[in-house]
Amino acid sequence: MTTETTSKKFNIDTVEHAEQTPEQPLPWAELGLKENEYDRVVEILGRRPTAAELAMYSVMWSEHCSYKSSKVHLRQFGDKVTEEMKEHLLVGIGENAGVVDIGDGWAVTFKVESHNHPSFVEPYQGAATGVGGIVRDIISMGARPVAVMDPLRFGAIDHPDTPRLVHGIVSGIGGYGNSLGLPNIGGEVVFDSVYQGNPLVNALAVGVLRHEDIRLANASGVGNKVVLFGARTGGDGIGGASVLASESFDDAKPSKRPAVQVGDPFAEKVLIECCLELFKNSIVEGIQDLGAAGISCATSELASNGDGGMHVELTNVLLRDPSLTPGEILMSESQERMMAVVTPENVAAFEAIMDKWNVEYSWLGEVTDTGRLIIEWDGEKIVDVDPRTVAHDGPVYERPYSRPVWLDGVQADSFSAEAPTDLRAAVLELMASPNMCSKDWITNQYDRYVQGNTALAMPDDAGVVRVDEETGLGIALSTDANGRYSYLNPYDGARLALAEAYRNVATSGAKPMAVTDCLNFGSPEDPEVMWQFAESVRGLADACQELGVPVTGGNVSLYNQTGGVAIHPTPVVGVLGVFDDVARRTPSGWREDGQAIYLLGTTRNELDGSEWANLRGHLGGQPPALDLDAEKTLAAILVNSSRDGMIDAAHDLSEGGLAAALSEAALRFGVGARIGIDELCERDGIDPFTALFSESQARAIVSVPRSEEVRFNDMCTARNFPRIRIGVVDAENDALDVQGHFTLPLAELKEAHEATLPKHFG
Amino acid sequence: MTIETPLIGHSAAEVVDESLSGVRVGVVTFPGTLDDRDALRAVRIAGGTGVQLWHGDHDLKDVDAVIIPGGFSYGDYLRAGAISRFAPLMEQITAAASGGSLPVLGICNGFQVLTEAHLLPGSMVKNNHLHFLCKDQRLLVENSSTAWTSSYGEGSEIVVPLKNQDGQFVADERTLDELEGEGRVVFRYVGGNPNGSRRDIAGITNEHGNVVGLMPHPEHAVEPGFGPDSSAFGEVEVRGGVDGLGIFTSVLQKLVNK
Amino acid sequence: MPRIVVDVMPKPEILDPQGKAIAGALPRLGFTGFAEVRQGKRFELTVEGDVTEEVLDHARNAAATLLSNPVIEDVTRVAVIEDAQ
Amino acid sequence: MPRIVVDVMPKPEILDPQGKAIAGALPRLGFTGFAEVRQGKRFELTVEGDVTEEVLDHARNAAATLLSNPVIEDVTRVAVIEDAQ
Ligand SMILES: Nc1ncnc2c1ncn2[C@@H]1O[C@H](COP(=O)(O)OP(=O)(O)O)[C@@H](O)[C@H]1O
Ligand SMILES: [Mg+2]
Repeated sequence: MTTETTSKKFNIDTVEHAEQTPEQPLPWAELGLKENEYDRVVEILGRRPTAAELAMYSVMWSEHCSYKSSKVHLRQFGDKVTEEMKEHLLVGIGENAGVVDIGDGWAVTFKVESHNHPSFVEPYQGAATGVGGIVRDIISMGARPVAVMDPLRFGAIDHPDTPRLVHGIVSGIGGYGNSLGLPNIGGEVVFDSVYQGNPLVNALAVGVLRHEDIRLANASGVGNKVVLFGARTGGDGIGGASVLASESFDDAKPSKRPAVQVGDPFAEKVLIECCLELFKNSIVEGIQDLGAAGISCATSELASNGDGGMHVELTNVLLRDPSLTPGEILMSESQERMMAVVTPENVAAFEAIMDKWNVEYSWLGEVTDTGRLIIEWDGEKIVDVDPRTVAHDGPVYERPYSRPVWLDGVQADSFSAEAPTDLRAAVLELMASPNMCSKDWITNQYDRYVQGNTALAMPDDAGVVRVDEETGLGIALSTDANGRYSYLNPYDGARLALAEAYRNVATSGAKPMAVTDCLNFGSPEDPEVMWQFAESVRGLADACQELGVPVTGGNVSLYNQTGGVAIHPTPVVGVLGVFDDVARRTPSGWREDGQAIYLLGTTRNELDGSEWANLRGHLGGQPPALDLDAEKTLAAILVNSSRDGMIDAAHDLSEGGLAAALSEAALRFGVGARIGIDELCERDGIDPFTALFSESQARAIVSVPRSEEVRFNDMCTARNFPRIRIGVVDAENDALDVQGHFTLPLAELKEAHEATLPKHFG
Repeated sequence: MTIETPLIGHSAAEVVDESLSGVRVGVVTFPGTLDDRDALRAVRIAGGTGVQLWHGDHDLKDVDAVIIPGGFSYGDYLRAGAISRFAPLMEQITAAASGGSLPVLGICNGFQVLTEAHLLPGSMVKNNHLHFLCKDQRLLVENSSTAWTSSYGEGSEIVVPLKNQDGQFVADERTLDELEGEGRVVFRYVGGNPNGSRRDIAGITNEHGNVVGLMPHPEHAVEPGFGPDSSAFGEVEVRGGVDGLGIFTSVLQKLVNK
Repeated sequence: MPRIVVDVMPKPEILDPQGKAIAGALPRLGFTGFAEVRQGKRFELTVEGDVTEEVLDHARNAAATLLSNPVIEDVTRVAVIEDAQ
Repeated sequence: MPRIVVDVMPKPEILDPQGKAIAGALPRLGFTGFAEVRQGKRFELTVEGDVTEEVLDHARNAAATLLSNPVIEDVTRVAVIEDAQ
């Protein structure tokens, strides 16, 4: 290799040099590009890329950044949106996060993202930086983050590697989120051996803003300044040895590149406050967080969403590791950084705010109208591209997909084990099982109080946060997924996930408004996985349309597989609901002696894919049937009865069916109940075991004050929705008494419910 | 100019005593402070006027009392409170508080800052179970003659949230004996020690009774609907516990009567 | 009783937020002259009885597995200190 | 560049929860022979230029005031390490 640039630290591969040396081999394969993708880069540029350009295209055209395998399917989320669904959407799919109008000039932005693989390698830091990344997405919309949630999936609870992951991931989520002052208001914990080598760490963040504060990631206004601020840039995320060999040091080897990223929650907390101060004083024109693909992503996205051009001097980037090459600086995924566009008049004000918060910044360049993203290294041009070709024109694949041949066999294999004779023991077993046990050991490691606006959190059905202290206007959020249902039927599984999150939000009393999702799947190169993915997206998009709630953003995580074995398809769905006043939120447990307990909905014999079948080691058949009209009616009943003060408690039925719902509602405040299920069995033509363990959808239990019973019944009748009085709250007897079948003292139930996690991880 | 989100300063929550609004209570914000808005809200609900103070300033803005709120100032890096105690504003606070005049309350991280600044004895180390723990905690108010506890009857109990990772109070035996002997243990954990704190101590005061530090968070138990599910004073609505309010009314009443 | 000391430091290429915060605080307190600060851990293992090769081996293995996280930290020293305290 | 190392250990009379947890874990992992474990901190301060008396003084003072809390910790060492890396 030629080394004529003796005065420089690196063999800078300039654009000029690239033009002169068309034959020079480049490590595109090592950087993850396919041959046809590399050829396309050459075609776009009309020459070979420089090392820095290659770095940019390779990271931006990766699966993670370009959504090349999923794009063709994700379009349905946009295509299947009606005008009516768009009514409350201020910003739709495509930006860092969607923004929803919740009234009174307030808006909410929320999104869920995955950090699965990094969390397997280094659980604490992987989970921590997952929270950090999603929170920066929320800030970059102009919002104050107000809460986080963490849907998690681990391998078998008794696998020797599980404690490492549980301890690391939970303390990472807590360590980062707690330090940011963001209440954790909910999530999920599921144990299943399919996630053994691929735990799922999804993180959701939600933020609040005034309509006029919405910020977008675009660089407009020729002559406006581009600034990078926050943490310094290190070798994070570049991974192992530098493959950009043509860029390596003249005389020495580059120092090592970290295998994992370490989060600095303190830096991020300061970044939040300092960005909010920038927004409040209208100091930034456009802003973008730095996540995957770092500066490559921020510059190319800002430029292509704005006036189309940007000029950057890369040596201005403040480095943590001075041995980084230009390409590495462009690829680095160092955390806690932001990029903003600032008018020349606001430069001084910007710097004053940075100084106040002691945040480092560097001016990198300015916005141009040339349509080109030009990056220089010490005055020499190392990148000269149309930013759109980097950010938006990545490859798009129509990957082949095919329905798995094994699916028919699995679907035909219905759960047929005999009903247990001892229902009391069965309920105890269920409530102590890894997926149904109390998650307190985990959620007690999260701050749910900070900010003073949390109206409901764990273990209630949805997290509820007040937005406006004057009016009580607020939001509810729930995330759900059932990998087993999706395995049995990915189309229905995705719809069921949406239905459950929707139902949870309505159970808390909020009106469901919008959706975010994180689609966790195996390898898209496996046609069977690709089929699961395609079916899930189709199902979710269809169900969103039917329920009238638009997808506002989300994330796709592929390649979650160990060897040839993929995880269950796991589309995690988050639903956002709105409250006119959070004071009327409905908790999931009853408290008043003598209130009537009603079961809403119809119970069928639906045990396939259920928690009970899972406990018996069975997975086959079809997931529970879904009736979205019934879900809508149920939601309307729950929201209206909350609004009109007809119910004091409501808990939806999902995994574990009525047995789980009754147990949880009793344990919520430690108040018992007398329940009778015989009439229900007769009405729905089922046996007591099915009544308790079936996972039929569109069901909930509510507790109704005596004075409201007539009104409540009238409302159900008017809506033609099945309900049945199944018992009364019994504050005298500290027991769940299912008459004629069993009595479970609450102390015993609580003990069984709460002991499981401490036993394995305490 | 846009409104700060979430909205602060306009809570619909009922104010306890309007006649206290003349009392100005400063709440210090360090980089990494988290519960400053919550402390300001608590002061407001109690009836006082909250004043935001910035750690880097040299001016106490004529406040009548100071709260150092919870959070992770400087990330709790090195030791909780270790870096914050050197803030310029801490000099003013130390000067005004050590003589016994300025009432100062340190909550959680604020308590840690006060011990690092030697305004209060002892220190906090990691919880004995090594985890962050968030729970509703029952406390015994053992000393109701401090600037911050006079609204409570001697020996009352309260329920307020506890949430921390480094909450285990430690001191040498002599200091502990001295604290006990002088009645300077203000709050003690009841119903089980959540973190291994020596002698179940949750909060202490200095010799003058003007400086109080405690690990649990009274500012999270001041507004119905957003507090703990229970109260030591009897049945409450869901999340209706407001047992922490007395801390804030104590200081306001004391100052207004001065 | 003899002690074995194990020093564990964050890998040089890994961000050390604590060290960074300390480095930021030092000059504010008038302590100048330092370019960088890194914060690691120091473990002192008190040995029951004599420091045999086996005990040292245990210490080395513990250092590599339990006391450090090889993804982000290096064990920089495992050594016996014999002191007269 | 020369470095100054500062070792800070929890005072013997203060319970060290992290050390205790490690001491409990060691035998479970088969690492036997240890009576006690204490976990302290090790700081490495990289010196800009030469290690003058003044810089060493700064390090000693920083160790006593910022890097340790005398109520619970002892500074057990402040020393220059010159390494050939
Ligand atoms: N990882 C987690 N983080 C925070 N909250 C959690 C987590 N896992 C479960 N929870 C909370 O525990 C409660 C019970 O969870 P789950 O049974 O999955 O609820 P549901 O069936 O209503 O969706 C919910 O409030 C949920 O938000
Ligand atoms: Mg639910």
